[in-house]
Amino acid sequence: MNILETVGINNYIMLSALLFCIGAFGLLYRRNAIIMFMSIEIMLNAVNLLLVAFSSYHEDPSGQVFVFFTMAVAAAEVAVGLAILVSVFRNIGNIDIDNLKNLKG
Amino acid sequence: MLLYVFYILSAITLGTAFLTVISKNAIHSAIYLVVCFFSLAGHYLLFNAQFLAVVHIIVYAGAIMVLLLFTLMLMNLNNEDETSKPLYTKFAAVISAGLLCLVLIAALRKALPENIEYVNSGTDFQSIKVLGKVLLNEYAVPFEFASVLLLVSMIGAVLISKKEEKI
Amino acid sequence: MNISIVLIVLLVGAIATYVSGNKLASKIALLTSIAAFGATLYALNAFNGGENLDVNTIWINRPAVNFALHVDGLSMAMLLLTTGLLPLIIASGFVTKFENEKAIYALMLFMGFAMAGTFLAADGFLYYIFWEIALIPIYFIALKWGNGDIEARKKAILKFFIYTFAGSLFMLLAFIYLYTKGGSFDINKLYALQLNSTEKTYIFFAFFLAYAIKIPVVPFHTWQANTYSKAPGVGTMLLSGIMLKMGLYSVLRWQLPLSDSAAKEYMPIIVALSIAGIIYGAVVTLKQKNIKKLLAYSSLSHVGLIAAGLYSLTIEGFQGAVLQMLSHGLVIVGLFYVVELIYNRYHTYEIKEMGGIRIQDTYFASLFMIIMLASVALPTTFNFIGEFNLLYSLFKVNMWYAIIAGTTIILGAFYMLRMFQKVMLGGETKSFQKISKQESIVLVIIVVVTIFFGLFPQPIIDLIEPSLQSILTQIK
Amino acid sequence: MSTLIAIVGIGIFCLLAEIMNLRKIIIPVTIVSLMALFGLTLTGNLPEIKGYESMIVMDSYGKIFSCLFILLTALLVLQSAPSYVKGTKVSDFISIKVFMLSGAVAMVTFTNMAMFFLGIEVLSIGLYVLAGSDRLNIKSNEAGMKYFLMGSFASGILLFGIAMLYGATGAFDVATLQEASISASTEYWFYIGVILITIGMLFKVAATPMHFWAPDVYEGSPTQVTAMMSTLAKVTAMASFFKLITILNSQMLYSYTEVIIVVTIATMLFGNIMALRQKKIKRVLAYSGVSHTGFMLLTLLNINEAQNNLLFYATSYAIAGLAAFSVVLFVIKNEDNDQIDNFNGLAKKSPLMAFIMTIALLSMAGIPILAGFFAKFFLLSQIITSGFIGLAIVAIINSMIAVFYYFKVIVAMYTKEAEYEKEYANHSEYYIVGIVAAILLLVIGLFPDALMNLL
Amino acid sequence: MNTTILLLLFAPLVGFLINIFFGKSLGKTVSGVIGTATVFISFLCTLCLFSQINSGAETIKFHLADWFTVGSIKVNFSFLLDQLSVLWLLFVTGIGTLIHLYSISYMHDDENMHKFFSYLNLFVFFMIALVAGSNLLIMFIGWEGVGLCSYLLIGFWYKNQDYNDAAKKAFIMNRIGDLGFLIGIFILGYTFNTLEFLEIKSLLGKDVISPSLLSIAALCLFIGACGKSAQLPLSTWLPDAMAGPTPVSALIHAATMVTAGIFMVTRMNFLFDLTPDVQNVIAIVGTITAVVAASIGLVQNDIKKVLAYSTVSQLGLMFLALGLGAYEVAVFHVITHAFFKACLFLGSGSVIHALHGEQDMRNMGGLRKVMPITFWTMMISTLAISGIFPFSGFWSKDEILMTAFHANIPLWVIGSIASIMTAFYMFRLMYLTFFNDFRGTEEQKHHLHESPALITVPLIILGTLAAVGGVISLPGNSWLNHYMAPLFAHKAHGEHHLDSQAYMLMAIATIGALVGIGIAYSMYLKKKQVPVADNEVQGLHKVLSNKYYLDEIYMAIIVKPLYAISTFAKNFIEKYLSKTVFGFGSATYALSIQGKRIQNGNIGVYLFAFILGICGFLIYLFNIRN
Repeated sequence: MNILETVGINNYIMLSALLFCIGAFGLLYRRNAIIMFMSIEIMLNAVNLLLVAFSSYHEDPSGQVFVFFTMAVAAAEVAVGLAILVSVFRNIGNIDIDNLKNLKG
Repeated sequence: MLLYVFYILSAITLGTAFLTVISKNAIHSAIYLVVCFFSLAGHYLLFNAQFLAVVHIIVYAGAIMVLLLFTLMLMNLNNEDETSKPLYTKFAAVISAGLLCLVLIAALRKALPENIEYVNSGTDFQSIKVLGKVLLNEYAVPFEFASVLLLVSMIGAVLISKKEEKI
Repeated sequence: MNISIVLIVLLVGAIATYVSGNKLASKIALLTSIAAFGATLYALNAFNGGENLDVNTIWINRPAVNFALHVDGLSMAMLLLTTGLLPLIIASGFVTKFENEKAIYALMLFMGFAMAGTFLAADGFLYYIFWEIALIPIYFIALKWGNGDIEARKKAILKFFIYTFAGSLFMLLAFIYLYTKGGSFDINKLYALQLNSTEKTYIFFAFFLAYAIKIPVVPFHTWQANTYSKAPGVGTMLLSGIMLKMGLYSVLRWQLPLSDSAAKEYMPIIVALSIAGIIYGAVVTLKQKNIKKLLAYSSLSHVGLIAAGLYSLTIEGFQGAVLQMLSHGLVIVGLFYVVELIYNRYHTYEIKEMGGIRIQDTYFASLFMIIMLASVALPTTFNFIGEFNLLYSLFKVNMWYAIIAGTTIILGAFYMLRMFQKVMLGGETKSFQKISKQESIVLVIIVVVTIFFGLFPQPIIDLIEPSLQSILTQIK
Repeated sequence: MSTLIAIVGIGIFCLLAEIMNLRKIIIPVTIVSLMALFGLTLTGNLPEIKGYESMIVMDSYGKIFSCLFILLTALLVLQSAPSYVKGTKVSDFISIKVFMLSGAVAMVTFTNMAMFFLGIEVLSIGLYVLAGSDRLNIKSNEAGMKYFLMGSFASGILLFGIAMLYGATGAFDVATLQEASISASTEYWFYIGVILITIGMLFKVAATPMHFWAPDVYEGSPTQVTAMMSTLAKVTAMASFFKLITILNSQMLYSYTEVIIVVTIATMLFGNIMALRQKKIKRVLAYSGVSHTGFMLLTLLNINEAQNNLLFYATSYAIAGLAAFSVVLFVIKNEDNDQIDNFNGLAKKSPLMAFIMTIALLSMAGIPILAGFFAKFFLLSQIITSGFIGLAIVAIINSMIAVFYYFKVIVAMYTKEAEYEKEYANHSEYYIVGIVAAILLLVIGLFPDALMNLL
Repeated sequence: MNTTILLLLFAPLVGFLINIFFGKSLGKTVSGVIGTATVFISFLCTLCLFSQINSGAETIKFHLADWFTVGSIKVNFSFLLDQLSVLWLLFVTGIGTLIHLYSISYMHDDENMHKFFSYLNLFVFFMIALVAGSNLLIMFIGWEGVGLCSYLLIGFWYKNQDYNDAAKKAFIMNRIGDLGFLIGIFILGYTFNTLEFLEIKSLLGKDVISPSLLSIAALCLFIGACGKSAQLPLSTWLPDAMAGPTPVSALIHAATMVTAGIFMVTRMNFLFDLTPDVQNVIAIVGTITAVVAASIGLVQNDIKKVLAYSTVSQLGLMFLALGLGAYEVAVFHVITHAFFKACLFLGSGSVIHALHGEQDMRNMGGLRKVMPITFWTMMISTLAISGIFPFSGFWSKDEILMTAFHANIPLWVIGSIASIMTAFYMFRLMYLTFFNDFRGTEEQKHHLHESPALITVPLIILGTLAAVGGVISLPGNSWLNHYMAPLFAHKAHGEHHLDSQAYMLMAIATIGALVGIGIAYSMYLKKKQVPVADNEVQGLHKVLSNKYYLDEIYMAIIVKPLYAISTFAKNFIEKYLSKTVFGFGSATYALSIQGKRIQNGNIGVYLFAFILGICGFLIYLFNIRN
């Protein structure tokens, strides 16, 4: 018994596409850096979901293996991102991206 | 039955994800995001990918979210201090994200056949045993290389945070 | 013995000049240029003796580019012009005190090297490279040692650079296109290429753009006057004396043979355009207040005539064009040198601030007058031979062309005499220190050469005629 | 494989050296070993480790580009030495750079998308870190932040694309994907994956409309990092983009070609036009980098014949960039101010440096005999051969525009007078890198065959 | 023989070179002597050649060197010494010698005397080349060369910018003619593939050539002649050219250079004979010029200007003769004109010399007694030019009018009017200058004196020639016609029988001249009128004294518009052309500003563009396309 038999791969693709778009929306909509990070996490998770679904669909383990790498990447990104965030915070006292407009033109 | 579970879970996933990005309070966002991650783990369980589900919980809910929350607390950012933006930027964000969504889904709908045939052959492809074998045989190089990635991010995080000392 | 010796002399000389330091630079540069001229004469001798001076070695395999230099009468004549004028230009630099002399003289020699290469290259790609690198030194010469307000100068020179660069890029495009068709840049293979008339038209205009800007043909001349007036004397001489001729030479060597049918088809239009340039240049010259600009526009008028002769596709036109290139090169260098001499004393290029020079230095005035008269093509000067040929070629195409183009002898006399009168004649207004013997050498050489070839032009005609005939056969 | 291991080994050595208090030897050893590695890889004398062909294959394309990256990294490390040698973080910086090199190598030698993805992430994360590495400088923070946010977003899209590919084929390995790309029965969503990957890569190479990050990040990052971004990172991204397109889209749809053409034109124009009015040298170089990206994207129109051209262009561009940045580092020292005015009067103070800068800029502008001219020439002949004459004309117009801003710097060096006594960062490293790069530009220009025949 | 020719050709050139390079150190007198001697050598050589030719020797063709080739045309430095050229050379070098001699004294006060002589020598050299050249291009060398010398000598006192203007004007108006000449050369060269006179002559007989092309060629050559010989509409330079020293006016602008046009037409007679249309044009232009110039001459007050207009007028008469095909008549008049006009100019020079540069006749008068030699020689010449029997002018002018009478009565009438006017203004000149009382300043009066021998000797010689010059071509027994007969294809026109009609015409001419003299006598001698000041003249008089406003008209319709166009082109076209070309540059530059506004540092905008880019990709590739 497999979920794909009932639900179908299409629905999962749509689901992860929607989730991805919500992440993108968050990135556009918010200027709070932490929430933007979260949006990025949402996007990565959408991809993970997609990978898992495809892995099931193809009955192939490499998709799930790839999810581990994605997780590693997500973790690494968050670590670096937060480090940058912290130094931004130390310099300007908040984490509103709109304050970062020195570089332009 | 499973279909309903899927719909409920999907609703939770999307709903909490959406709440995450629109919550004014960052702490709330984080909480919603945790819920979102759990619902995703539920999806993984639906796929019978128990190992992945567990790892997912551990890494995302356990590690990443804790890191985020920790940072939030550290900076004392739990209250709203995001400057209010002009309406048009929000409008632009909604429009463009909506457009992206529309276009992406339209493209996918166009690309995907109405019903994709799925045949369950019953082979084991996602037990820990199989995953372990694949990960450490076929994917050994990327596995090791991921360590380089983590090393870089670790050094990087330290590099940015550490105070420079002149010698 | 092959012709690359001239290039080597110039290049090595340029490096040696730079290395030798500011004190020796000018002398080494002069020596080098004279050596290059000597080498050219030697080569000329060998060439007349029937020796083959060509060089052809593989340079790049993919694309197939050869380091190919070919010597025929035409390129020999242009080489003579280049290496002949170079010592004069360098010597004329002596009247000015440059800062960082080693650099400017090295750049001048380097430019001579590039220009000589342009005249010799028998491989499209190599030719293009020489053509393009000739721009760099003149850019720096004009930029660094030019005169006038720095901001205005920068603009003018950059305009010049981008403009000419733009034109030549289209030429590069044409070359690449030809290469994709023929698989070689070798000039003979390119000549042998079978193209349809549409392709030829495009190639014709791609080349035309490059050359029309370089020559310049109206209305592509807007860079010229400003650049001439901003560049230092030596730069102006290099530009007008030799560099303009690169464009004209290239029309003959590359554009016309490669796009013969288009050349024939568009001949009336292009000739008309060139003639319009003659008249326009002359008319604009009349009211110029700055003597360098005046000479620039007069040059525009003169090269318009040369271009018209080239595009007329007649042997007289070709012959006249080459002769006129040589003579115009000499004379315009002389005129700009005169301007430089006056500038050194008066520190101005404004005509209205000059005058009464003849009364103070009749020797100088006489030399100037002869050069001025040569530039209006008085018979027995070299210029007359060229102009006669050119007008005759236009006449062969259409009598009205000759009549309209012929007004240049009237208008030319008009603006030149007017300029001469305002600059040199009249009562004494400002004191003018007489020119020294050394300063006059350049002028004397120019005068002597101009008159000599005005009386005995046949050796040069004999030198260039066979190559021009073969080009004409290629076109026909 | 062995190259990759060796690089990672060098990176780890840097970390260990710090622990063993051998800080002083880190840079020399790194450079020497990288140069050794360069030689070994180029000559193929490195013992090959078998058995991992499903993840990494050192084919000639990968080998040559890896060599280029190694060379660039060695020079970049040398160039950045003066900035790091005084601090305690030298091992961190150098090791990150070396690890980034490993990511770069992975990006051109991968045979599995996992390897590619990890490689690009190693490179990107390294760059995020380096961009924000000047932690007390708000500009650096901003650069790191912007780069990070946009880069992560691009990674997400890239990843989504990879997932779509996986969905369509059920595999990550290049051979299957390549087969799928030319097979008629491939699921249509495969192409959605291709497009999303294209978009992700367009971001990494900074092509319009995904280029906006580049000028800001280039400007804000510490200069030695900007040098790395504009040379190594850009070239790597371009090489791996090219490789991806070879794999995924070797039989390109016509509409895809059209899109690439539009992007190319937009990128060239945008980069050049924006560069016109810049007052800061780093932004000028950033925008010029954008326009060069446009040129390099032209290679995608003929993936079957263009890899030489890409190699040539990438090499000449990267080396010219190195030369230019050596001078920039020399001139602006550690100051926060990178206005072009700083170059005023350089020709008098340091003719050599001015000369190097001139060579670099002339090469970028495509003036003959320098390498950049041949790079443009090869590209132009390639696109003319395939019939895109209009595109060639656009490229030419762009070359013209480019002259304008390159010459602005040259003019500043040669004609203007410095307004105040300026101190330059008189480090021999800058001279060495600048001279080496300038000589390379000249040598490549004189013997373009040597480079063209490598592939 | 060759030596003689070489000497003839190059003696003046040698003189030029010596004077230009060493003149200053040689001193004034020596350089003057050298200048005179070299021309005299040429004269002697010419005499030698003349004696040969006159005794029936073959035409001499002398090939000096090859010059160059134009396509298939070979152009050589070669010279043709036949009846025409030798005759011409004879009076060119002869009068040249006299004027050189005269100049030694006349120019003695000028610091640049050696230059003056070198220019004069150069002029003689070019004149010889013009006359002796055997092809059109050698003639063209001389043609432009004499133009150059004329330029140099008119502007000899170059401190005065008015003189320089006059010099420039002369050169440029000559160049207009030169263009015509050049086009004519092109047509002939193109048609015949040669520029040699003799070859063209022989080919003209053989080949069938389109008459219209020949007409154009002839017309173009005539335009050239117009420029050089100051015919309408290119006549205005000659009066201005009086700015030069008086010997120059005598030599160049009266006796020799300005007759080059007549020489050229005579030289090309075989061409003009075939183009009757052009001949008509020549005759008409010549006649109109004659009467227009004469009418202007009526009211001039500058002594040299009167002579200048008289020259133009006489040249017009010569062209009338040419247009009627009476080449030998024209030549005859050229020769007599050379004698008496040179004499008149030199005489006026003597007067000016005596008055220290005063040229306005209103300030002269009564000089007859102080300057008897000058007076008498000038009087003889005046009688000659007025056509009083038996002076030389009578014979030559009479022949022209007689020819005109036979060919075309209106032309004869107009020509006669012109000669009546000539008589009037010449006597006006004489009366105003030499009769009545002196009207100048006391200072001038005090210094009045007869000129030295070096000035008077040439005057006497020329005066004598002016008196008796007519003998070379007396009606019915013309040595000249006989001498020149080989040159012309047809029977000479001038061989009129001395029938009653001829006598009647002579009588009419003489009466006309006497009428003119009479009017002048009554106005200026009897009533002692003095011309009013320039600003008081009115009506027709004003038109005449303003030379029919020709200069002003040229200024208004040619020079001013040209300047206006030039200014317009310089200030407007150039600017906007530049702006247009660089509009592209400015446009991109302007775009750059817009671009900078997008790149505003806001990451939202960047992401926005990013996502729009993605959407664009997807829409383009998936939703619109298949």
